[in-house]
Amino acid sequence: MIGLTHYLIVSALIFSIGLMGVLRRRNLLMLFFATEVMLNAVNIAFAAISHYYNDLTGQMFAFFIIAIAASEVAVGLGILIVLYKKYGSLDLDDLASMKG
Amino acid sequence: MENLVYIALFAPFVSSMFSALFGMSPRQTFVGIVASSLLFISFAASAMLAFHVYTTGTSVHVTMMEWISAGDLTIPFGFLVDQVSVTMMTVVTLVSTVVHIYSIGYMDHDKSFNRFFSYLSAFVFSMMILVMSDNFAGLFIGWEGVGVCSWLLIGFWYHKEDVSREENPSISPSWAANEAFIMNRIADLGMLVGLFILYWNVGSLQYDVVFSALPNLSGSILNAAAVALFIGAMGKSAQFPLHTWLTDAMEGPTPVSALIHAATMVTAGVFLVIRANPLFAMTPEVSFFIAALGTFVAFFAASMALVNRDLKRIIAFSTLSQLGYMFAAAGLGAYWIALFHLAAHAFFKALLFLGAGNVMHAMHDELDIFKMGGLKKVMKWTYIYMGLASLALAGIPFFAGFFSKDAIIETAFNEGTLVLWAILVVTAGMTAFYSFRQVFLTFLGDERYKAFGIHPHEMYKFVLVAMSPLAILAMVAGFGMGSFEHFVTKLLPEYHMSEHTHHIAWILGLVVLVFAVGGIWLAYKKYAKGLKRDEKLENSFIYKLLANQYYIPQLYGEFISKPYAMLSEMMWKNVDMKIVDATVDGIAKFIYKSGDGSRKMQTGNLSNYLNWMAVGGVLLLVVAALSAMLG
Amino acid sequence: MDNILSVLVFFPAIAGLLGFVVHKESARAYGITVAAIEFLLSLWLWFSFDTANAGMQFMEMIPLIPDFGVSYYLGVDGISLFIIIMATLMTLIGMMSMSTTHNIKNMIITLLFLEMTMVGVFVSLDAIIFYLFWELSLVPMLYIIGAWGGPLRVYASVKFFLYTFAGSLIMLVGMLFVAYVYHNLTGVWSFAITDWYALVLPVDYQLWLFAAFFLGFAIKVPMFPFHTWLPYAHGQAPTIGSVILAAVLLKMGTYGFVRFSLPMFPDASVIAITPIAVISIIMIIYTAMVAYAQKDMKQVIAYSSVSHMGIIMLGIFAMNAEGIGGSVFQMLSHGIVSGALFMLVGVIYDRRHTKMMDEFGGLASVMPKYAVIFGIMLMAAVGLPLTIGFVGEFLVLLGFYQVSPIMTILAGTSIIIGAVYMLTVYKKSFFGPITNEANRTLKDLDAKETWSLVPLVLIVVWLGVYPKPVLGPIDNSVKAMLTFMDEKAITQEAKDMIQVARSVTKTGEVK
Amino acid sequence: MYEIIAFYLFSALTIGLFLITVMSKNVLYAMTSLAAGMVLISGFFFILGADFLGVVQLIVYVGAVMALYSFAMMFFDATRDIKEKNTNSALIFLLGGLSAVVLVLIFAAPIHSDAIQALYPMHEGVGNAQDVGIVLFTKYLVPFEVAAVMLLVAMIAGIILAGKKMDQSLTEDMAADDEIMTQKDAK
Amino acid sequence: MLQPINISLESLNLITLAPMLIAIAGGLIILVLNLINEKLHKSLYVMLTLLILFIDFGAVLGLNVNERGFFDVMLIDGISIISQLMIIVGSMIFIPLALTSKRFHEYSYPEFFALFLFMIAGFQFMAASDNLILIFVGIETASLALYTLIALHNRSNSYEAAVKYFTMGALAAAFYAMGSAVIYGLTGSVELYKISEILATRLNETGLMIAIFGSSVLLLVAFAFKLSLFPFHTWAPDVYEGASAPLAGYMSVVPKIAAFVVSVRIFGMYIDLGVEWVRIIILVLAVVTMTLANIMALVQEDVKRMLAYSSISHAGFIMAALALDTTEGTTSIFLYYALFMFTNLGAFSMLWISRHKNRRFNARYDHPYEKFAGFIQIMPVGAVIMGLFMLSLAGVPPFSIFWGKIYVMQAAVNSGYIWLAVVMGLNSAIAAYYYLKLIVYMFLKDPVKNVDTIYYNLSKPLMAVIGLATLATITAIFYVQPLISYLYYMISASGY
Repeated sequence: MIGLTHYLIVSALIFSIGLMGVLRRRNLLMLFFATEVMLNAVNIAFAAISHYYNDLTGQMFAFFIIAIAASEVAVGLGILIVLYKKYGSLDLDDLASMKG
Repeated sequence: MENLVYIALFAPFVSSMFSALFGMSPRQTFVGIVASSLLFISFAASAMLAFHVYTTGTSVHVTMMEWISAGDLTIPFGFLVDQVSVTMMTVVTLVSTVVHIYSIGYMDHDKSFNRFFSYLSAFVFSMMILVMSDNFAGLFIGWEGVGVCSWLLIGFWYHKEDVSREENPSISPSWAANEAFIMNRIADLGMLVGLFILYWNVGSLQYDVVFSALPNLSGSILNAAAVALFIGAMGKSAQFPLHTWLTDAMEGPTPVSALIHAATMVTAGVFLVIRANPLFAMTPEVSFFIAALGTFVAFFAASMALVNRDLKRIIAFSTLSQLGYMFAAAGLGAYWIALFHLAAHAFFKALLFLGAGNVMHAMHDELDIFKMGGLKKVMKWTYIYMGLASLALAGIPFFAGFFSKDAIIETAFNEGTLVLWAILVVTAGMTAFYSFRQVFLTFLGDERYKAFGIHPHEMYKFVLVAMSPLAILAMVAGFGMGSFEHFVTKLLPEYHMSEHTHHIAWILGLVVLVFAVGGIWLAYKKYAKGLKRDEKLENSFIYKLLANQYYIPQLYGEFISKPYAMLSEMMWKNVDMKIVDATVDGIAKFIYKSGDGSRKMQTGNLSNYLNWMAVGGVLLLVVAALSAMLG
Repeated sequence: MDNILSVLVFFPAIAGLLGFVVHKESARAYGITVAAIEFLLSLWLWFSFDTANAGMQFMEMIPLIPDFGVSYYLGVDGISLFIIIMATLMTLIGMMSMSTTHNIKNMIITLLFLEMTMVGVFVSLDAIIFYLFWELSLVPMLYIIGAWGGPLRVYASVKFFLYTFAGSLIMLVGMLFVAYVYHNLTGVWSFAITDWYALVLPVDYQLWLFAAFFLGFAIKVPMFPFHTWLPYAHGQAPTIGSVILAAVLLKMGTYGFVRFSLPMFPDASVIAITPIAVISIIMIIYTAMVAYAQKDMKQVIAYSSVSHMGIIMLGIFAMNAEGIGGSVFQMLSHGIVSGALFMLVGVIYDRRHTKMMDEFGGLASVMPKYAVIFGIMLMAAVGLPLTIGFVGEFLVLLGFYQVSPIMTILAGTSIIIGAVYMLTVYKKSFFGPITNEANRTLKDLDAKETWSLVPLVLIVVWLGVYPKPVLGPIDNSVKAMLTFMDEKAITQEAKDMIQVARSVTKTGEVK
Repeated sequence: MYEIIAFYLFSALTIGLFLITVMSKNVLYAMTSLAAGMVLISGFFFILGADFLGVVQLIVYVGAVMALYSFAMMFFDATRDIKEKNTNSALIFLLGGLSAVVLVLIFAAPIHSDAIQALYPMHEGVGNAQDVGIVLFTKYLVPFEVAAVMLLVAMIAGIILAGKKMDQSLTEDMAADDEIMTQKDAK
Repeated sequence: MLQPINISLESLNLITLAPMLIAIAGGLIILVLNLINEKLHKSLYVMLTLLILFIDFGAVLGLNVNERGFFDVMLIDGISIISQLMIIVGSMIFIPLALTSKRFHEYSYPEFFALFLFMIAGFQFMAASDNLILIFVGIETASLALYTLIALHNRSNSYEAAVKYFTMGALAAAFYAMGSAVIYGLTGSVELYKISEILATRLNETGLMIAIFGSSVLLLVAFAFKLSLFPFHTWAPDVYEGASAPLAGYMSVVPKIAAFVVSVRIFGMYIDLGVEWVRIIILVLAVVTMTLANIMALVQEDVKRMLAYSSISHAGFIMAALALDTTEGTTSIFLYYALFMFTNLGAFSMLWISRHKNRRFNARYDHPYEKFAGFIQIMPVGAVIMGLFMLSLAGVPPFSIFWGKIYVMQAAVNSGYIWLAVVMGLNSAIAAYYYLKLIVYMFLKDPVKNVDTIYYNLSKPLMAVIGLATLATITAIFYVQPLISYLYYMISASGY
């Protein structure tokens, strides 16, 4: 029988993968992918907990997370577009005019 | 009587203020005249007070107002005119009056004539406070006051340049003034401590309260107080090791030397010991130390005088030596003898100095007696005055010095301190020698000054007349010894020679006389015919040692002044700047530098920022996990 | 006029605000007039002051933040009265003697604000209001040093500000803790010092709090080793800045010790006697030596200030009326004397634009009046009897003798080494031949300078000869405070110390 | 039994696909694997009985979000390999590993408690969509509406940021200022 | 089958929603207006926004304390009311700053004002709920709007700022979600009052502590990011620099107030439950933040960046008060921000009026210190006001922030954290240096060049805003008492 812990561990692993992606990625678009991965990981956890408590709140949370992820993509891509128009690149390393 | 007290006290003050009004204007003879008259008024008032005290045997005690009052301490401005203080008052005002008049002549050509009188009168005022005060704090006011006036007067010719010690042992008037002030300050600290001890153990600084409470105090407290007060006295009276300032103080105008550094201020230390005789009487060890130190200084100073070539310095050394005598007497318990010698010494020493002043005036401020000689021809009266004074100083019978000094030497014998006695006797001989060496070199022999193109002339008449009271007193003061004893021993403890001493007094006197006459004879042999320099002697170690004052000024310079200056420099540049301040700045710099360092984490690169965030988050998670698992 | 203290505090500030309107040509006259009125007001305060009453007078209390216990609470007693008068006097005199011409209007306005803060510090009876004025006083001073100072002015002013600020923040924590303890015991928030006096704190609390307050005050005093801001501040400040800084701002620190540390923490104060005495002695001797090594005339006086503040600190911790009274008196004396000395240095600086002593020599010949006044102030600084300087120094040393003879003797060396550096300055600058041709044509004091210095000379002499009108009220208040401390002390040692320090062994009477 | 197989299969696949998403140098691969991973995650949701969530996941993520990304990818011309310089991959793996370990530890704790009563229980015999609907439109109506505002915000943001008006910046345009100044002067 | 649901309208307590609805409606009105007429001047939108905020303010004032609404999703307690009020007041100070005499890109969009109002609604939702879901949605609404507002300034720095803020915000959102998941796993609930009840019963279960700590850490990361605590603060200086000056000032106050409310609710809950560990961690973060930000502010060459670091440091200061978790501590948070708001916004406004379109002094910075050299000679009143702001920020009495500072320190002392008060004191001393540095430049140095253009951007509304901020800064001593008693009353009424 698959227990809650199994799902949660999968969620934890995917979350860490996402985190690694966030740390690793220099291309902003790819970096956004990684944040999506993290949010998806959380969704698994919520759905699983919801299932095992037989409670709908977790699904609600996951539902809102999906909505948030979608809006973030919209705004994020909007910002990327203006940025790309200006810099012609999505590489983070080009993006360090403010420091210190 | 109260009014007389105030007149005696404040006349010099008025004189000082009056002169100060004209302090910055050009020479005005009337300033000197007014000042002298005021001083004379002060003298007259003092004399009347003296007469009053003498006739009635009572003292006059006035309290003007309260000065400091804090906690349990109350210090009034109170003035006490009793046998001791009235003696001092009379002596001080008398000598001052003479010196003031003298100065009108002596300072004739000085552009700071008015200023000089202002200082001089201020000094007299301070001295009067010193002697008249009815408490130790008041005494201290005068004590410091005379110190400042002495500073002002030694440095009167402040515009002179610093020169090397070889050229002028006192370097410059301003240097000498500072030296005097600072040396006195060292002693003043001792004096202050003495006051503190008395206050905290008695609760007052009034003489009467303190003295009546003394029997209740423990021996250690008494000793401490006596030592502390005596340290104060040592400074003012230039006792070893605080003596160097006195000879350097000769940089001041000669009237100053006469008044301050011979007759009055330097005797303040003796006065203090006499004033506080109940205390010193109860501390025999300290008293003996005073006597021993006095004897030592008497000899020590006389030895330096033997070879000195500077007219004023010789007299200064003799002053030191005579102060030693006074301390010896006071230390041995013969307070009235000390006081008597103090008064007598004031007269003849002032006279001696004023005579020296005449010579200087004539010689255009030349002081080297090797460059003088044969002045008798042009300066007859000065010669007579100085001769008289020297005779008195040498203790030739029936001059003032004979009575007083002989009494001191007798006392030393009487107390059984034969070593002291012997030293004092030898010193008496040396005194006679150097006094007359100076007189002979100056006035007799070949006229060496001609080689330097100097045309000496006698002092103004009025000056010579003004000096006459001193001359007369130097001759006759000794005859008043009996009545003086009678007068002051109403207050001071009596001192009588034992039967045995009394019995052989004439032998003792004869011994002293032999030494004195021997000294004069030796001086006559060597110098009366003119100067014959003895190269071998002058190059001997002893001669050099004496001529350089045992190298003590150099010693102080090398081992106190210079190290202090170096240490100060080090404290500033190394400690204050490089340690204390650098620490503060270092902390600031460290913070600033760490700001510079930590701003490097702000690379501007988003990836780094995300790393920081992840590092922070993961670290916190790890800490959370560890702390949860460990407890 | 019961609210005279408020008037005293805010009159200069309001005048300062209105001063913005005054034309710059007339700013100076305006400033002097305002300062004179303020000074007269402070004199009025003195005349209406009941000298027999040792407690607080002219008290005013308006709750400002009752929930937090902060109120506008003013009062004056014998200890603060004369410091206030000195503050107003020195502001007036400083303005009169001021030679600054650049941006004069700003200077006047700044000075008036500074005056408000100075008076405010000494009349506040609420710790927060005290702190408020305390901190606020830094700002005008920062501006004065920074805007009119020498080449290193920015460094000096910032150092001054930050150093003092850092110390006082620690003190603030201490104040907050006292308020907290007070709240715990009574259930009421209060920052009123008079309320705090009633607190009896355990000894360990007292020690910590003493340390916190100590940091704030010690930096201001400034005590060794926190003194290094002072030479810079003085060295760079314009004359008026140095005058006010030395005369009044430094007194805030020592006043703080008297007002806060002693009555609030009697036991800790007794424990602190030895350490503080040691620091004070280091201050006295060490800074006197450093002063001796200086080449710059103003730096000598700056360091001498530190040395003199050492004497004041010593007196405060003598724990007897002689010592503390002497200390308070010495604050006044140091204020007037060092203020005057800084003004004097300013006089020569205005003429020669240098303060280095090598440049001078023989000034006494060309500037006799200047030399005389300098000489008088110098003698007052070295504590000559019958000048103001002696009374305080004498009482302090006398008072502390009962605590420790040895330390008193060490501290007493100040009269020697003080004379050493002061006389050296005088000799180097005033004596000797005129070596520098530039000095030959110097003008003596002009009317403005004379009129500002002569009153100080008169005060120096007057209070030296007859200190009673000032010393009396001070003594009253100090005695009351000591009695109070004695009652409040909880450890036997402290009680004994306070008793012993006060008791004269009247051997003459009973034994 | 089928649940176990599905779980392990989905787990392995999602982890693998997301690893590709994170590690691949090619945007297209990354995006494709991300899309695939998300589809598989909806599989988890179905296993867990959250059917509505699964559908939303498919529609929103795999549909809308992926479409957005695809358009963006085209705009950015990111089909070629991305060059990324990774300076300290050791740190990254360490952080990733540590976070995985700690999160696993956290989730391995006995989080689940039988004592906890569900506040919004699922009902037997009622479809998941219906259950969700009721809770969503009662309890979570406010967040739902706020989410609507959020989406509006996102929409406006997307529109104006990508709009033409952004091409000419008034902020950096001095001419715009001069124009205004002259207008003022004219008045 | 499910039963039909009957809910009475009264039980929903819709009034609790009114303030946010007003803001949202306002945003919509602006959008509609723009649709009707595209050529409306920005001043109209500014005033409209201001009016809407007024109504919003009134609506918040009309709320009763300690009410719940809409299935207990809405929570109107004391801190929610005062924080909403502060958010609205802060926004009201901010919005007139749009009326500069020069044109800046963002204000040419009517959408700017709509987004602004939506953002305020988002903050209000954050403040007025204890439901993690609504908080999350509120955070994101506000954040997404804020990212856009930053980017709308329309120059490369602002894009960079937006990207940095956005990316890190996304990561923080993931952490928040994960933290919520853990909490949900622990308690089966996402409502804080419920969570607290259930956690209290589960505290002693073995092996659970790691999850409790873990949840707190995950949430802490999210809020530490929002509140710019070390080491999650790295975005702040860059974003403040990239954003326009008023927005930077706004960001240093209003979003933080909202985030603080949530933090007080969440971390206060942990500490109340007796999880001392959370308190320690927060204290450590707070102390490191205030110190580090301070020392980094020391070395800045740009005033705006310096103010950014100073804001971080102030946030650390307040965070320490949060860790105390006493009524006084919580009161001090709001008191501090209420006072800080005026001064800090005033200071940023002063930067705003001196903003040039091109960088005249420095290739990199808009507001290097040199720009303010000799400010006193160019613009005496401005220099004095800026000086006052700096002194206030440094904590010199009697200016506003001093009262906040001593209240925070007093709260620390009262809770027995004397060391904390000392650290705060020392930090204030360090901080004084960089504030003084500006004062030194303004008052003690001579102007560098082009003196005439320094107050380039000044207009009457800006003057009004600055005047208001100045007044609030100077007269703090008189209104601190009512403020404290109001805040204290509200906070103690809501049980914090």
